[in-house]
Amino acid sequence: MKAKIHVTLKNGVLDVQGKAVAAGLAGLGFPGIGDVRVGRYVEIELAAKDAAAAEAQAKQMCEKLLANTVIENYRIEIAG
Amino acid sequence: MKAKIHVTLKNGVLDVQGKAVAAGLAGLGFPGIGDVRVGRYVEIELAAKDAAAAEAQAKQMCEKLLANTVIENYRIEIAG
Amino acid sequence: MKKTKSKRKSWPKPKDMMGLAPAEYDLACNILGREPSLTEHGIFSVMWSEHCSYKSSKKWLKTLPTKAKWVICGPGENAGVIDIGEGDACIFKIESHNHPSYIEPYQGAATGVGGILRDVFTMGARPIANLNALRFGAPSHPKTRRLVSGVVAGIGGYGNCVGVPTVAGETNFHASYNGNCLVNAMTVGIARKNKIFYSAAAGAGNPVVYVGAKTGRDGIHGATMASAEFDDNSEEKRPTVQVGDPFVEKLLIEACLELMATDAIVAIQDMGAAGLTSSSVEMAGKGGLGIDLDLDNVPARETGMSSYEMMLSESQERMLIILKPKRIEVAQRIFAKYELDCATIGHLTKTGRLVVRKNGNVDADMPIAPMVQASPEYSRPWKPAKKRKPVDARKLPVREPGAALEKLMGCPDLASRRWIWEQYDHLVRGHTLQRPGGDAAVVGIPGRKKALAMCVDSTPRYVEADPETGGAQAVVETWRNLTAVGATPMAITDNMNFGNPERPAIMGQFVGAIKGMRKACKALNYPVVSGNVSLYNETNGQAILPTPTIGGVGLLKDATKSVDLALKADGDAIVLIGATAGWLGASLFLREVEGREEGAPPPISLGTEKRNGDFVRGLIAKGQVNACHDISDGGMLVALAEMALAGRMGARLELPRTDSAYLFGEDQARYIVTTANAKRLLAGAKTLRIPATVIGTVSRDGKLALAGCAPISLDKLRQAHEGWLPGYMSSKK
Amino acid sequence: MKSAIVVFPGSNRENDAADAIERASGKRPAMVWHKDSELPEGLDLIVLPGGFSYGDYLRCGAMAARSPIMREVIARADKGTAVVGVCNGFQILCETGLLPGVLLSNSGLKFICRDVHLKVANSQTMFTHRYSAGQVVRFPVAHHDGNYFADPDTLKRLEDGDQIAFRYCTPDGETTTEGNPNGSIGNIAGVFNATKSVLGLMPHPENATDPATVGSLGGSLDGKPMFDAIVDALSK
Ligand SMILES: Nc1ncnc2c1ncn2[C@@H]1O[C@H](COP(=O)(O)OP(=O)(O)O)[C@@H](O)[C@H]1O
Ligand SMILES: [Mg+2]
Repeated sequence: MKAKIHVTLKNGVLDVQGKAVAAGLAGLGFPGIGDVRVGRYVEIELAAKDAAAAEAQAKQMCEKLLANTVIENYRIEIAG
Repeated sequence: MKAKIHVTLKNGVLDVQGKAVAAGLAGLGFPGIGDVRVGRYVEIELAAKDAAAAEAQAKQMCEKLLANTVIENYRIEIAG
Repeated sequence: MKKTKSKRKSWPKPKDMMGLAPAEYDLACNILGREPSLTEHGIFSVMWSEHCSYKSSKKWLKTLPTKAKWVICGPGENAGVIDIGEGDACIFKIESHNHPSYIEPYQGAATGVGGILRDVFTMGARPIANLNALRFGAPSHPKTRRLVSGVVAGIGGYGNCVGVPTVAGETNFHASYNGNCLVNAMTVGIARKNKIFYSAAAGAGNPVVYVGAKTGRDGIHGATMASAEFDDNSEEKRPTVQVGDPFVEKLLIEACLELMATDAIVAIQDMGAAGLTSSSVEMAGKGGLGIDLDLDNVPARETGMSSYEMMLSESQERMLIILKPKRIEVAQRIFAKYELDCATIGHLTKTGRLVVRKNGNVDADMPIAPMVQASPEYSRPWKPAKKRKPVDARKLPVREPGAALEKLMGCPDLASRRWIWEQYDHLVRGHTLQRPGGDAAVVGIPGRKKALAMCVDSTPRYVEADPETGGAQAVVETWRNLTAVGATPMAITDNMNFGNPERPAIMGQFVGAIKGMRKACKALNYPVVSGNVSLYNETNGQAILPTPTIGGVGLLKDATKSVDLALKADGDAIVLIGATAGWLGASLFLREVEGREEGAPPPISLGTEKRNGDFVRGLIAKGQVNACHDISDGGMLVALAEMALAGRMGARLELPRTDSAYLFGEDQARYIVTTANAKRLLAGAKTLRIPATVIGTVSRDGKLALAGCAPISLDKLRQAHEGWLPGYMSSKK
Repeated sequence: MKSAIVVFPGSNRENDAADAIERASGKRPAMVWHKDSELPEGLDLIVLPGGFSYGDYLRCGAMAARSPIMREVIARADKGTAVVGVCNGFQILCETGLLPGVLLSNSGLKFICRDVHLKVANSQTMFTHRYSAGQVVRFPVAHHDGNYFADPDTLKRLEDGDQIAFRYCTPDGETTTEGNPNGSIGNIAGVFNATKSVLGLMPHPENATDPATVGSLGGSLDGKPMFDAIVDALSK
């Protein structure tokens, strides 16, 4: 079972990387660049027996390590 | 229009972060952790007129800045 | 080798030759008495690659002086070792990672740092400092900015994480590097003299132990890539890029040093270029033994790797150790502590053969000595460079000194490198006594009064103009930079970066540079203890400027007796030491201000160098000078401006001449010092017949005042000097 | 004073910290490897040193913060044992929640190593009582992720509780953008916990304690009063 996890900054937290990427893209001549947000994407192979168990485990992983919930949100998808 | 971009390491390229995260999760007592891969997730607001134009633009952005195509792959989704 | 009938039955297709020349393939067949298996063919091809075999350069490298009373180990081991007193040794080496850095600047540069660190700690040293010498294409070239930013980030990313300070370096720009940047990395370490580890295997039956990171399919054929010329398609050769893990390297350093403190190790060698192949062949070869490897026991990161891939993989952060058989548990305990792999993958034999087994098959079985001995050594034809005429300075237009100085101080080759060194942790470990920005970095040794000084230098435009003079000058410049901080120069490591040696003109540059280096090393009693050669630095037939990078190491017996270049006390006399004729050939002034790259480089008199340098070092040791700076790129006025900017002090100058040749000429063997007692200094110089002239006094006003010229504002000079690199890096095109 | 330095895989300024403590107290701290899940008894001071614990992969300090030894550190801190986290140690303290806020990437997205100026914001603590209020000191920084961030409520709490230790400033003591090397909110370079027994800071006072490193190209001794203050406060 595979968990696909997106970790993104909460609204209101300065996204230093996003800002730099936006500036970089504008500098390369791309027109009309709006907001840019940069986050992490983590894929984990899990030995869970079903999707629900996998999801529960992935949630714990996010809470305990993968996300800093003071500033970050996370979103989990489970793929067969 | 919004481009959602996943940038991940090519197969076979050593994923130092993924390795460290796998060890960290195992250390926290999570059982049965398999392969872990860590990548970047980028969301960009674009002023493109349609999905095809947005995709073309996002592709160029990946090639020129967002991905290091020597060692990374990228995947683009366009959302209204 | 005796001529025998060829054992070759057929030719592989050219694309399958893996870089072996037809004659070399023939030789391989004869050594084996049959055609090689795929794995054997791969092993021959990397062992005989330019990178591993030094086939074009060996003949000439042998002519370099490598001995002195204080040399413990010269070239031939992983790094050079010198005696620095009190039972301490200094171990150091430089290495190139040019081609990988051009293809993937961040990882290429990072793994370059990782590789040179391993060369040094493999011998038992605790790395205490890193240096780097960088050459990039013209600033206006579309690739340059990304290369600079990637390479600098990679060097910092690796060195900062492993906790070794990056304390000095040099950086140049020139169009000849447009298609071929140079990244040379140097590491300096310290060890106890009686605890140095070598690579020669001993004791048939002893276990061969693999430690460190797992093996993946990284950089297969990296060693042959490093010996191949580039063409426009080389960015296609992507899978050979290796990724470094400085975190694992840090653990590997600690684990190896901990193991070295026990008595478990017989021999140890890092897995560098050509990975498991070169480490096992070299260790067994040096010990006159054979080695049996069972690749099923190699810790692998990927599944289904073949023997060929495992033997050629250049995965990073791995070492090969011959252990005493009863000490395997000691190693296992230490590597487990650091969560690193530690696996017995074979043993030494008396057969003299390399045997590689996997899945119950023997994939290679080849005699080591014949392979090593028959490794080709070419005597490549070479053509001396055409002599250039000196430049007649009298025919140059008259220039306003202030404007010319401002232009020079802000030109790409002289502008401040602060943007670079601030991305390097140059302070970690807490013993950086002189930071980047001076002539040489000074790094203290824990618990000792003494310190080491270190620097890297080369002036490729001189080498191009006259290889022999340029080769000598590169050696001499490091010697001068070490001297300028008060250190006694001890020994050098060299990194020979050149174009395609199969072209006689390029080979002529190489030969000339070596000849010059040899003379300089001999005259200064300043031997070569380690080095590295990088050839085929060409793209589409366009070679780089010949670049023999020299890394110098010097000793300060008393670290408190060092000076830096900053002007300090109001009223101090400024003294120019050495003779100034006004040599503008191949100078930076000529290139940057007059737009001309021509002329013979300044001649070198090794006797004068030694005399002047020894004199200056003596002054520093006796505490007679407050600041010292050698004169190099840009000449006297540039050196003085650098001293003024560093000290935030001005100067009132009274010069015998104010023409460009006098102010910006690059005559060698010169220093500027400041002193509170000029009389004593001049008298001392006079007895030794060393030219010394008071050229002005240090002042508090923020300018350089030259009699008869408009005053030069330090603020303006600082803007030009500090502004160029950050400005260039942040601009979009 | 009995002190210990916790060494994580990837720590690299543990000896720098030990040297500074030894210079101030005459006694070398114990080095505790992260896998030793116990700290020595009777500790007065625990130091989390600079470096790249676990490679700084994922987020700086995240994995070290969750290692077993940190449970011990938190327990001791809760009982009032003094804790200092420098650079990576500060990041770890924030990740554990012993200190509020987080450290994001430097606004320039580059590693920065150079001397910076700091204004002492609270000189009434065991760590800072050898400085005067508003004093400007010079320490080096060496980090890639030192951009301090906290939400407005937390910031207010920090201000109201005198929990800000140091702020980045210009050589003249102006806490402006010009004096801010990494984009930290409010120019914050270091903070205390509510009881002032835990200090975290990005700059390296330990690298500003050795006279041999002071010269025209940089270096300072301004970190020494901090270690003297700690020894003062904790010596029985
Ligand atoms: N790539 C680099 N990394 C670190 N320091 C560098 C680098 N390039 C230049 N420097 C530093 O900048 C200063 C000036 O360099 P350089 O002009 O080559 O000195 P010199 O003329 O004395 O050889 C030196 O202190 C040198 O160590
Ligand atoms: Mg110099």
